[in-house]
Amino acid sequence: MRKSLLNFLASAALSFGLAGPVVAQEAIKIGQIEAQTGPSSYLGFMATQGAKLAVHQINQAGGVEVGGKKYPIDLDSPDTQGSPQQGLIQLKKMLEQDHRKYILGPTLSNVFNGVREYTRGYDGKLLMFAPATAAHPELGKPGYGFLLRPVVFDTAPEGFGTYMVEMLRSKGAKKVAILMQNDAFGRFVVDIYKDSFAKAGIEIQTHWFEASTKDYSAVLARIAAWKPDYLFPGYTDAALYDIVQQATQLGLTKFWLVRGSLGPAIRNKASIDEYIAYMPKYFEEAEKTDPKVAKFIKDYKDFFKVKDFPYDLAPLLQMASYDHVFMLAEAMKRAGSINDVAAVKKELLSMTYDGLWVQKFDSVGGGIHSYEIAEVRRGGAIKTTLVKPGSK
Amino acid sequence: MRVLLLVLCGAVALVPALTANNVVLSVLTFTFILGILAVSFNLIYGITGQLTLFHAAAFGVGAYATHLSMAHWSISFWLGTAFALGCVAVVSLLLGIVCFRFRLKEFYFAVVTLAFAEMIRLGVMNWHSLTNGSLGINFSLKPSVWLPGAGALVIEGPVRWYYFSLACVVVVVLAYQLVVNSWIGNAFKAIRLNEDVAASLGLNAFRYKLLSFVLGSMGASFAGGLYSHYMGFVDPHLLDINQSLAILSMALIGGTGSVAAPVVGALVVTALPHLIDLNAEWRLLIYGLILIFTILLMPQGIVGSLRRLRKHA
Amino acid sequence: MLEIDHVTKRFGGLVAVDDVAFRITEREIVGIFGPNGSGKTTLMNVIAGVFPATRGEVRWKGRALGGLRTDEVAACGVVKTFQNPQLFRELTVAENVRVAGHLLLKSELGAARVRTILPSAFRTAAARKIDARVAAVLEMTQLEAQSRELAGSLSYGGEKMLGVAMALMCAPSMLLLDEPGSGLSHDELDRLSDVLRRLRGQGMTLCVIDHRVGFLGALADRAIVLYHGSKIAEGTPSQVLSQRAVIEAYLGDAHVA
Amino acid sequence: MMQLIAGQLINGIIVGSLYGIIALAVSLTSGITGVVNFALGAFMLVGAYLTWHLNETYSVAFPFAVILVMGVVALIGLVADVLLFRHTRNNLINGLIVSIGLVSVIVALVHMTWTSTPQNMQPFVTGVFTVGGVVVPKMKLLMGVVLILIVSMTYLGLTRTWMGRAAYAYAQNPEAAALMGVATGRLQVGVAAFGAALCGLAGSMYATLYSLTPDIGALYMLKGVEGALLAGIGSVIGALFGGMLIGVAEGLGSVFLPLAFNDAYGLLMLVLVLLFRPAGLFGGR
Repeated sequence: MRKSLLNFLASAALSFGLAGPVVAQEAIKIGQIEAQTGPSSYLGFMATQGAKLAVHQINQAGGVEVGGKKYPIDLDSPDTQGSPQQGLIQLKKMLEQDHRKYILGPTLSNVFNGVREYTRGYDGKLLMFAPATAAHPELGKPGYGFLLRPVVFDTAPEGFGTYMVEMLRSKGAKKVAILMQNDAFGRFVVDIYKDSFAKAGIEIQTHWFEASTKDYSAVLARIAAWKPDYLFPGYTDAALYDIVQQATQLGLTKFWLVRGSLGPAIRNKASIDEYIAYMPKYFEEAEKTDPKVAKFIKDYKDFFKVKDFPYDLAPLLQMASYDHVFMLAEAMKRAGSINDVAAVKKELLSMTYDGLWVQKFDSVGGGIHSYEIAEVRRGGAIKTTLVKPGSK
Repeated sequence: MRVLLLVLCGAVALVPALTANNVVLSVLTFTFILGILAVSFNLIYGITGQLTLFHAAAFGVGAYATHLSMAHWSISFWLGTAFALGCVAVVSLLLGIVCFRFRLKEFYFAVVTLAFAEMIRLGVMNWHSLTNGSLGINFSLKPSVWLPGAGALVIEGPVRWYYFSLACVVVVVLAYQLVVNSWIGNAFKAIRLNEDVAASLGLNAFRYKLLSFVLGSMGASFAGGLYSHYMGFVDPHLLDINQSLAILSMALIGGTGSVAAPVVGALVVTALPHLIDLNAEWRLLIYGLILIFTILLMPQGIVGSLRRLRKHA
Repeated sequence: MLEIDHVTKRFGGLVAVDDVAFRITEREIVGIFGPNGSGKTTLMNVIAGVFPATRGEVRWKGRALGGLRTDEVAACGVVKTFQNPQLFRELTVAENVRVAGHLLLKSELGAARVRTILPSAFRTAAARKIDARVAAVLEMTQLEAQSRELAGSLSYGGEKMLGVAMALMCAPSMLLLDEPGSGLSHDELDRLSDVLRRLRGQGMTLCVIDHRVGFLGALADRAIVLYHGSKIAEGTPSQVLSQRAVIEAYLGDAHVA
Repeated sequence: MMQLIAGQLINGIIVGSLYGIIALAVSLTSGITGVVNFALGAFMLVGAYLTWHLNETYSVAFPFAVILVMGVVALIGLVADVLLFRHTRNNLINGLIVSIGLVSVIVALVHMTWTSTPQNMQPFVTGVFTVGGVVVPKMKLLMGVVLILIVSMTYLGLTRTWMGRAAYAYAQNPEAAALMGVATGRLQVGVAAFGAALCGLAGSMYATLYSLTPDIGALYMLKGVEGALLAGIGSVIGALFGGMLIGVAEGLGSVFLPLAFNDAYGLLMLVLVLLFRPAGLFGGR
């Protein structure tokens, strides 16, 4: 026992010492803490893919030119498996051992909550692009200067939420039934939206479900009996496929949601009446019209050697981590430094990046970006409305 | 042997001096805290032979009770811990009485404890006003200890946490060791090995199973308090079924034969994900293979097998 | 001292013990005989509280044992061994006996035994007591030689002897032995009867069952014969063996005794 | 309200039959190999993904896909048993851990092959029956019928054929069966494969109703275990019934109580049953 323990300690220390890809001196070190396996890991999974592709492309082009010198990007993206403990240890490794200053993620609120206590110690020495909803309330708070939240679609007042609710009201909705997954994200969404609904004078009824739920017919039957104008289901695609299919069987045919792909609507296009979804980008359409998007899709297929592009999930803004890498590189160019976190942050907050999405940040680091609202009708006809940053 | 032991103690005590690497320190700190969890589980499973899947719940309830009592009544970590121990003791006592009165054994006992654990988890998930549900609670309260000379010392920063958790696991292991070496431990072993004989020798199996279950669960509660304060965060994931399975694999990988062995298992389970630097799927695959081969090739766990080697050598 | 008051035990339709009554007084060795399936073991299990009697009751020093669990009965001082020995096979012989010291410690120290958990003079004293007792029991059962071996590795006879040793460790005032002699070799039998004799010498009350009178004939003060669950004879072994019913019950097997 | 209850009664029974078929697999395998094999859930997962894959990519008609899948999964189950579970016979805990290890291996492979992107199969039969305000999707009804058929066939098989009787006898009382000279070794492997096949079927059925993610296995495994214990290990029809009871408990539970506690309703009933009938509702032993 003793021997093994010693060996283990030794090997552990060793591997921790040498872990991480060995890269040329003076690389731009970016870390990414996302869940790539486990429940609701598909968000983090897409995020890591976006980042990997961006880094690949930049390094292909010889790296980022800052102050006349070209730096390759070194990206480390381990799998938190959605566990705060693992996220915390991985982040410590990134910050203290590999001296990474730029962190993408986490998307999962529980992981963010697990690491926030630790990261606060790194205020000013770190930039963290955390899409986690739990990060939102902290934006601009003292001690959270390191925090940027590139994705704000779920936060009604600042984001487009008000717009969405307003639109719902204009459609004459009086009663909305919320069927939301009982986890951190779901809780935030409901807390945020119930106020906006109240303001808009819309009556709501909320039901929670465990992530593991597959059969919703009981609760859907109860909801149907209440006769709501719209069903507001959330939020993972897995849940949405089941909810939409089972809801339409019970005569609930109008849906309105703030996260989720169009897949469920298309799958059930014969039985839905209306399916309004927030869409960072409707790729199927954009592929035809926007060469940038077409190129992205092609590159994605080539790089990951897949036949078909995940149209369902790509729209979830997670894919924007692709943009964030380029945006970060751009900011470094402007700041003329890869290590001066403060300067880089200043540039980030002042610039507008026109990538797959038009992106910028508000004064406290909350993201502002273009998005589309897609309305799917029975039969599958899709109408999308592009909303540019600031335009309200 | 003695020499090796001393070397080990020295090494463990000196780690912070040898490496300032916070990653190693936090992996070991987690190891010690989870070690307490695994050791306490092993008292119930490995020593007394009752496969409880309630342990994650005890862990989580301990974490919540410690923090909530500290936050609401602004009491010290140690008072909070005492309160949590009380809560978990009561809960596990009731559950134990039900299970053992109705003579639930082996898999049935496992499933019933699992069922109660799941119900408690759902309770925590949905009692928003108290636990803040799935959002969990963030806090920056830290335990503090009184040291002769140094006075009251707040536990913060990698090194202090390292030594603090180390001290805790040592104390817990020693405490359990005392119990296991006493007549009580004999009773536990007797129940595991052959309950009928134990009864025929005038040993009240019900009472001792209950005692073991409560003592073990209290250990889990303590671990929960430590864990949550090290993270500065509690959330319902602590009570997850997978947590119980992780504890079980810690105990088995380390070895269920002795009191302290599960700590080794805790080290393996905690460090492994950070040692194998592979992409997610591969790591999941390898974790599975390791579990399988530990069981098939060394059923007594790492420690047990090494003991064996030494005997035969 | 121990009264079997018209005990009947039914398993569904089968009547295993049928209205059996007798009493055992202090310091005597009673042998209960009967061919296989005559209800001896069942009767013993009823006494030991493994399962309750269907009718009648068992009284120990005037106190009814009905409804008590095995461990409670044992705590009263009535300890039984198993027909085919049940041991802690993974422990050594000595450990087996030490574990059996549980009751002794309880009766000797009561609540104070909690103090033996923490290392202290008190603890060492108590430990010494137990060790002494273990040594004595091993000596008496002639197991000292194997005390360090695993219980699982003992010969059948050795296992049976260990069973007796463990029962003795409980410092019972009455010992119920279930076929201690069956399957033993000749010298093992001698060893056993020697042990039993010494126990009697120490004034222990013994109730021994065996399917034939065998070596007990010389030992027992009184013999009781069961046949198909009911008592067909009682008296000194020699008297009993001469009774016609008994001889028939054994179908001529009796002359073996 | 009456409609709601009636609807959930029916729905619960059908959803429960899905639990029931897994419960049957659990019951048989654990009855005969003495190990509760959590990998059965993973086999179901594989079954579900395979069905979807065959149907979506190679457009294999659903009924054929089901048969194909059952075959493949049975093979997997057989291999797993020969390689792993043969070494953990009648060692509950070791078997449990090995199966948990196997689960993460299989889940990892599923991740590699199909990624974590949620998938949803084109329903085989669409539309619903509406009887007196009670709505039942046709596909669900079909599934219920198929599963009940399979279980009854299993029952007949187990009570009529020689191999079956041996297996049945063994599940009821291993010692006796062993004495009767049942070829234990071959029997155990056979049953392991059969149990896997049942889970493959369950997977196929699941795929037509619900969305696919790599983490469904564990969930349904748990329901299966609940069902099996509720019925009592070794009872065939009982297992189905046990699964249905769980399904109904959940269905009715979330009619009157919050859906958030859905999983608790089945567990609660299981606990109550186990306390007062430790051998389960139909358990002989």
